[in-house]
Amino acid sequence: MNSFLMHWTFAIPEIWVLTMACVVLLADLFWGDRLRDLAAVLTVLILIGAAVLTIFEMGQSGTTFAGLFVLDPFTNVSELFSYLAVLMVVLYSKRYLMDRGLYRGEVFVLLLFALLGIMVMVSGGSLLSIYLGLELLALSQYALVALYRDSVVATEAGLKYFVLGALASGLLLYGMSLLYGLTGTLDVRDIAGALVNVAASNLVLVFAIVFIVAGMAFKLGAAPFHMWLPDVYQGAPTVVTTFLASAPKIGAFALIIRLLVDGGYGMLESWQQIFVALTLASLVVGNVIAIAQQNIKRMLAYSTVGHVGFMSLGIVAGTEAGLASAFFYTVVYVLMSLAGFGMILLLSRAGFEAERIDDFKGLAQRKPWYAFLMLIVMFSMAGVPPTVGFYAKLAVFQAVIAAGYVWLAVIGVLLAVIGAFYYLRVVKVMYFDEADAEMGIIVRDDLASTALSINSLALLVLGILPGPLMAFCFYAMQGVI
Amino acid sequence: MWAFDWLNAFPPIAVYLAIPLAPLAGALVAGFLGWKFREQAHWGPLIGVAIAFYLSLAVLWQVSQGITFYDDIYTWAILGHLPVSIGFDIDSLTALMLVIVTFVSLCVHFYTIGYMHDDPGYARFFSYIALFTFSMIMLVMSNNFLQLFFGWEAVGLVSYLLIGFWFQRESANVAALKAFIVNRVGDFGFLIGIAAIYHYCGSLDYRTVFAAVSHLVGQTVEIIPGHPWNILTWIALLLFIGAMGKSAQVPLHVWLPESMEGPTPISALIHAATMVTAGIFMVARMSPIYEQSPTALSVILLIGAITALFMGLVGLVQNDIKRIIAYSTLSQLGYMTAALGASAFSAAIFHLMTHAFFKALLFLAAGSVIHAMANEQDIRKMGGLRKAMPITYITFLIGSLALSGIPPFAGFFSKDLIIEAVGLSTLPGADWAEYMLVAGALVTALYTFRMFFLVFHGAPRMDAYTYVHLHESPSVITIPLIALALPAVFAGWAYIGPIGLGHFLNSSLVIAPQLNTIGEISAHWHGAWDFLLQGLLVWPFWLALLGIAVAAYFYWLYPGVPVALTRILSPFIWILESKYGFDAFNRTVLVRGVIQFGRVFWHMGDERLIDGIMVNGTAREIGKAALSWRRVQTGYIYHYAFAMIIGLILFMTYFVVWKG
Amino acid sequence: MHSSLLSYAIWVPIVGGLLVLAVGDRRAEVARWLALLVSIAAFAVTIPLFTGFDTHTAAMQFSERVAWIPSLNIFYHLGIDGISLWFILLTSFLTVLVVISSWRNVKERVAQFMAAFLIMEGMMIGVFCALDAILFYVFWEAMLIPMFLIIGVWGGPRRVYATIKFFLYTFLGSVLMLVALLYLYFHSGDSFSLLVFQKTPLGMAAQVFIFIAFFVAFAVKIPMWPVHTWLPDAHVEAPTAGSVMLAAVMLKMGAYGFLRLSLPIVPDASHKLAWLMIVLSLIAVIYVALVAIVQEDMKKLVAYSSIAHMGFVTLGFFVFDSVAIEGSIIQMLSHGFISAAMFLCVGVLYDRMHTRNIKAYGGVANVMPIFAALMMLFAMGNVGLPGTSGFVGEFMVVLGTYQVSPWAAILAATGLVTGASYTLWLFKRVIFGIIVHPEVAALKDLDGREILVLGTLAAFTLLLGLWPAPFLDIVHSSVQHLVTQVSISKIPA
Amino acid sequence: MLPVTTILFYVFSAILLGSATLVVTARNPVYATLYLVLAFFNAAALFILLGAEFLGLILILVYVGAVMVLFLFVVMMLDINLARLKEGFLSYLPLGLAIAILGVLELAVVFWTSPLGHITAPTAIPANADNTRALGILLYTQYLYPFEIAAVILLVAIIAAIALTLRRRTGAKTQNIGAQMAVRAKDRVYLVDLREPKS
Amino acid sequence: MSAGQPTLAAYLILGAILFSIGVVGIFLNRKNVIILLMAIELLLLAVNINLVAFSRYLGNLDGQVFVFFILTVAAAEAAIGLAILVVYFRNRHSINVEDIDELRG
Repeated sequence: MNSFLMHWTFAIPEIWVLTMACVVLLADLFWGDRLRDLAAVLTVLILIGAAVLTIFEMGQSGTTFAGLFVLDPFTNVSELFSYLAVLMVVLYSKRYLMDRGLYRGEVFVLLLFALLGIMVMVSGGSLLSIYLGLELLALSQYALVALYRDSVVATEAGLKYFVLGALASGLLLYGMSLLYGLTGTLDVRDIAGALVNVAASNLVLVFAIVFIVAGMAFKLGAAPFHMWLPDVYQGAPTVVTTFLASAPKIGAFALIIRLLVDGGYGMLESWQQIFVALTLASLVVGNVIAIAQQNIKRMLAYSTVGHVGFMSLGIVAGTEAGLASAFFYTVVYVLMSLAGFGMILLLSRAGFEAERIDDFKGLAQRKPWYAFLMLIVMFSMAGVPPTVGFYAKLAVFQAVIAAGYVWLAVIGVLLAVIGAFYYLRVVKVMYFDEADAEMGIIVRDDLASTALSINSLALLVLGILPGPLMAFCFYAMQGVI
Repeated sequence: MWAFDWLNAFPPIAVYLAIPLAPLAGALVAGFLGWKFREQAHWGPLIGVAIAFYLSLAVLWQVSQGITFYDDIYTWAILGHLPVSIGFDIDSLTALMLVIVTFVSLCVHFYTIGYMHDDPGYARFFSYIALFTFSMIMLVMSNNFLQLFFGWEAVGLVSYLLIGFWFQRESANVAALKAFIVNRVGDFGFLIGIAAIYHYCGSLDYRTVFAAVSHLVGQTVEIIPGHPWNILTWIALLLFIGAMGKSAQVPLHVWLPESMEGPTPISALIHAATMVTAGIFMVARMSPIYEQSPTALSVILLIGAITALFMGLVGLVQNDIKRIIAYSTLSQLGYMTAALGASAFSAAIFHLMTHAFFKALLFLAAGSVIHAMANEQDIRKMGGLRKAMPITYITFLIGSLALSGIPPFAGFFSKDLIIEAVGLSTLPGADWAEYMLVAGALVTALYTFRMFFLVFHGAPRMDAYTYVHLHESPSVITIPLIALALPAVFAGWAYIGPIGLGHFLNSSLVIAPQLNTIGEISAHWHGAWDFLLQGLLVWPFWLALLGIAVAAYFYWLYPGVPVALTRILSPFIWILESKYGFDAFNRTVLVRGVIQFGRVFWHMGDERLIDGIMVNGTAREIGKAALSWRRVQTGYIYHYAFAMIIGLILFMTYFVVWKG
Repeated sequence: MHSSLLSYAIWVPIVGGLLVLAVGDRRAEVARWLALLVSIAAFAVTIPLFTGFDTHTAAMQFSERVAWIPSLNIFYHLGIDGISLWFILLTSFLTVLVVISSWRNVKERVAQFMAAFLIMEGMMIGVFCALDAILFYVFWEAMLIPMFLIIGVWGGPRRVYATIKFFLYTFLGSVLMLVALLYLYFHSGDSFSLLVFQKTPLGMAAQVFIFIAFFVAFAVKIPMWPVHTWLPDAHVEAPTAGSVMLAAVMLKMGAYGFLRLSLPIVPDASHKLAWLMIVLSLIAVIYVALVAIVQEDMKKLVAYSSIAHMGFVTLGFFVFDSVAIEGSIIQMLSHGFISAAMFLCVGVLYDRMHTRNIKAYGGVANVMPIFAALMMLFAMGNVGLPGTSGFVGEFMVVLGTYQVSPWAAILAATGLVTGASYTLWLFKRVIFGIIVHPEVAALKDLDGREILVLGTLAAFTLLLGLWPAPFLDIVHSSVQHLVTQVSISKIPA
Repeated sequence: MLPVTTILFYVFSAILLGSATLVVTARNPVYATLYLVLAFFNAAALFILLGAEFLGLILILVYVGAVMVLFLFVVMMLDINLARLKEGFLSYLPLGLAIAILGVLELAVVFWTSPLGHITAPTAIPANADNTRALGILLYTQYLYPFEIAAVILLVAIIAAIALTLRRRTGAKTQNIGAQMAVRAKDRVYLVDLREPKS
Repeated sequence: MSAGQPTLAAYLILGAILFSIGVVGIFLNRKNVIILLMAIELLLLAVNINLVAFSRYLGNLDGQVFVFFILTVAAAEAAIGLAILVVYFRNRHSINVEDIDELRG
């Protein structure tokens, strides 16, 4: 009896976040008007608490809730990075949200629920829990994007995101249904077991993989399933964009680990090929179209597509090292985009979004420190050492070359060069151009700017000493295959 | 000898080292301190060169006593496995060259004190010529090819600096540039030659190389596939290209006439007496190599003869006093080269020596004239200077007679010896060479005395102011003239035996028995007097006399005749005045060609092709792609959805095709 | 005690540079002095490398090896041999000069400027002593950032184009090298050690692939024809100090890469493709020299002349002869002095006249005799006159090349003529002649600081030319070792 | 003779597909909603044919009863300009249909040829089987965890819907009952002397 | 009861066609966003038919449980979707699909 509740303690971080999210909801309802910072402060505390709880359970592994919940190093590590990402978003958000009248409890509650969705995804042991986690995340994201409801672009972004996201989860679900039909189970590990008896050439199974990967590709933002991404990144309030570009990528990566690796590793050959195509398309589309952008959020969105392409290189490799490098890439990407969008947040103010690239003109003269930070971020994104972005690329290239895809690596590096151009353009605008006289950039040195400094400098410090972070990510992937 | 005995107290190496270092020290003193003590700037170089001269005499004496030297001073570097040193090879050839160089140099130094006294670059000038003396000494004392090349290039540098000494003058700058670059063309061959020597002999040391040469005899190399060349011919010709550049042989002679843009002492020292003879010296020094290659000798012989005759012809139509002497230098260098080709190395060196004296004399005398004429160099505007400048007149006459090969002046002995040797040569083309050299004797006398008569005789053609101010030069100028006039008179008579016939020099030379023209002359040698008398019976002497007579007739007695003659001979004169078109060819084809190629490479290659199409073109295409691809992102949901579905269906179709 | 000298050499300038950065642009004078102090300290820590160097071994000296990124088996592995030593010294030495030479003529963002140079110095030294492929690559790439900023921030009017071109060009080159390094990793038993790479057997196809990847990286950096067009642009727009470092050190990295990576790691491919390298080198020597002749911008001319000189360097490598390779190394060292000096000379004029157009000058010797004399020396070095450092390398390369191919030697030796042409023609037009432009008449001769900088370089130019033995002694063993390595086939039987 | 269930299957399927087609082609969204309701009814019937009575009923109760009504609310609340909506989509039709048909064909062929597709005999359902009960047991034991998550999802939906749509318009006039109750006469009326003041 | 059922393939093909209709509805509909939302419902319905059919033919209730959750999620999704739609309509006074193109390029 009750065997499904054995080891329920594995889920304590999830339970904590869920409970506390409700607490925030209520607390904000009662005291939100008087204590303006209440929700934000509580959120920070919750995240710290969750981190502590997660750290406590590190080293354990196993399943609970009848296999719907999996605890392994990947769960722990991904959750920790997700907390970190949300924490940074919260730290950056205050000024921006206040200027736009969005500094309300719902934002933080929705962020926490989205985080919960990510946690459910990364710990999902069954198609069902993965799907529900995904939807929890997605629904929270839709709401967050559209939350700035007086903004035409934000609501438009929300609408697009919603419709296409629903289509994508439809595809994913369709694939899941086929997978279920072929194996008769929803449990990922059982599916892996059952697949042994199904020929890898079974086209139904291949189609299942195709549909599932298509759904994933949407969440990741891989071309040609990426088209929502620039619009949504640009349209969403920058705080939400910052969030979209960070923690959910870890969730999306978890989809790959849980569905394709834990479940569908027997179908490696098939999904590898799909990912080759996705990688190529993403690299080309992301890196090339970004050149033509004037809006920095949109440019970073395309750059995200490009980054997804690079990250997928590790997935294409399909080996443990490859997945680990892809995970490392994801984590690094999260750190970089947090810093990048964080900078936009920091520079924007009421009535000024700081989202045109030209808004950064002459930053090096006005605020050399922030220009320097942005410089680090840009070079890191471009993958130039000694920033951590380089090691991310290094790791995935290493993996993909090990897997024998030298040609793919060559294409990858060439597109990295093209990509470097638009990052350089930002640096150019900051350092080489004169500031427009009337556009004063105001930066307040507060908690957010300190956090941003730490965030950006971390890219440099981790670039000089990338060992521990990489080891941590590799640890997460131990025995995943 | 008593005067040198005290030197025995020092190790020989110290003495040898002091020879180059004394002028170098002088150069440094003048260079670094000269700007402060301008009036005294000449002392350092003068003393330095004087010491060098004195020590050179000592060395010559020692060598004549059989004391030679061959050793390294310091290891310059070990190139891979190849040690290369700076070292000295002191033998008769070196010793003789040292004396010639330091003697002329000393005279020129002395002369310069007066000649350049008012020039703002006084100290700089002294520094340069002392530096030149140092370089030239290093060149002749060298015991290996690297050091030879060092000196070779260093004298070129100083030559460049001195031709362009008056750097405000555009023509001087152009001339300097031209001199350097043309010399570089020669050096280019020289360098390849050195590389070839290293390749085949494995060393750059003279003795090792000469020892290795015997193993190379008869071996061939295919530089152009299918055409086996004798290795030694190949090497010899490469080295000779260097000599052609430095010694101004056709077609690399073009720089020498223009080098007259430099101050006159330089023309005397560098562009007549010493530097330009470096090529002659080098070939003589390399006689062990050249003697193994009759083909190379043949080429040298012909080039020398061509230079001797045709450059002399150009001298006929020149009007600039220095240029006439310059063309005469070219011509005389041609004689020396021809002598080398005829294996008459000692004769070449002998002519080198006599030429050094009388040509330096002529230049310095010309300088004296120019000085008196307030820097006028056009002989058409001179005339009748004899009375105003007696010493200059006499010395100039001596120089002219020596140059024309009139006995018993020095030039007669050396030139006749050369013509005789060439006549004895059995190499292909030797007969043609002989005809040209003999004809050259007439031409030489003609242009020399044309100049002589136009300058010193006839009616004065200068403006009145200049005429009134004509004067003899001061003694700092005339003393060197006299000092040089003496050997110009006596050196031929005195030294044809030891030097011209190689009795003294033979220890430094290698001559193949079948090519030994000088040996043949030596066999019938009955002393200088006999040689002189023999000389009166052959063509060259009479031709020279004829030349002098014609010159006197045309330019002294009946100055109207040449004007009429010019009209008749105008096509011929046009060819001579355009100097056979070498300059025009260089200017329009080579220089313009190089610049055109440079422009095409730059604008078409670099800018359009590489930058325009490849680099910026790629960037532009990517940019265009970005602009057009972004239009795919229409903003319409249905397009986005469509893209997703297309992707999905493509994947499905791919797998259906691939697996089905 | 020698154990961490190399680390000091790398990190002293970098940390010092950060300190200078921290001083801030507002306290420019403090920043200048601190930068000078740091650069001298950084130079000082490299001197023991020279004094303690053992010339009798080709093994790596002063080695350091610490695990750096264990997940990818990457080590912080440093060490130098005779080939690297000179470049380290050159770098640290020139940085001092660069700091001094920029003392007054950089007025904006002084701290950032100085810091950029110091940080770049550390990275460049890092390249020369890294023995781990990834460490090498990291320094190699990281260096682009300060240079990018130096050209972009303190550069001329077209600096943006120039600096982005510079960055992307070199970046494009290096990424392929990264692929090759990663490929090697999997064929060398999961190691990134360059020393292990050198022992890894490789098939011909793989070698050719790796060679081409390396080639692109190094050829761009050197730069070789036809990937050279970034260099004139970069030089023209860069501030003087930037040009100096670019020409004197950064170009050497490409050449160093050939020596450290291409030749020993893929010897068979090097042999197989040597003809191509020789052809490209000769094109650099001939074609680029012709282009240099017709330049009207002084800096551009010197830049093209750099390319032509580097053509000798690459030519020397690919004849696989110890004389030629040593010659190439000496040529690089010499080019380090001479091109630095030439750019400084152009900078001296530019500081006074604010134009680099040759036509704007003429007759400078009348008003700046000391400058004219020094520049004459450097011009002669550039021409390759014996007695200056420029001669030694060219001479050795021609000597070595002739061993392999007389024709290559002949074509290379045309550099003697063309080099003289463009250098002396430039000199004639700028320095000689009468003063045509009144601005020239107002020029002031060198001040003490400039004389110090140029004089030091002049001393080295002469020293290396008159007595190259001590310079060559350092490299013999290492070059011998290299020649042996490159002569042994690595194709598995 | 076809079995009854097969006939029913085809009938319901045909209506389902027909109404689904009408949903996406209808010009008037109200009609579309109603066709969707019809489609759901048929789907529910098919569920019941497959022995999933509980789901069939839920589909009708929850979907038709709640979700579709919500749709209708929104459709009618929004002032949609029908005239503009009449513009057709015919120009894109051929390509779109071709793609769709290709996809369907691929799927159909694969299903048809797959061994999976030939399971003609479903496993027997025990006579006393209670679909609802069985589902219930599963939901509250094995699927407790997703059940909770689903609850959270609904909570998010509530929060989101409210946060997005609930707005207190600044210009809106609403009753403030407390204020009405607390009002006094003098707050309502006060007398103003309108006569011209005599200066 | 067990006899005479249509084959599983028939259900799957039904699901496939229904799914395609949903998809076509999304990318062919140029006019009305609400219809897009309905097309999404069709997609989910297709998946549900698949799952129920599998569940029945495999004799395994997991599929039906999944359907249960999908219905729940779909309801929540519809709520949020309609909410966003309403918000958007308030801003733009249109739900014409072709008007939703503020963000592009």
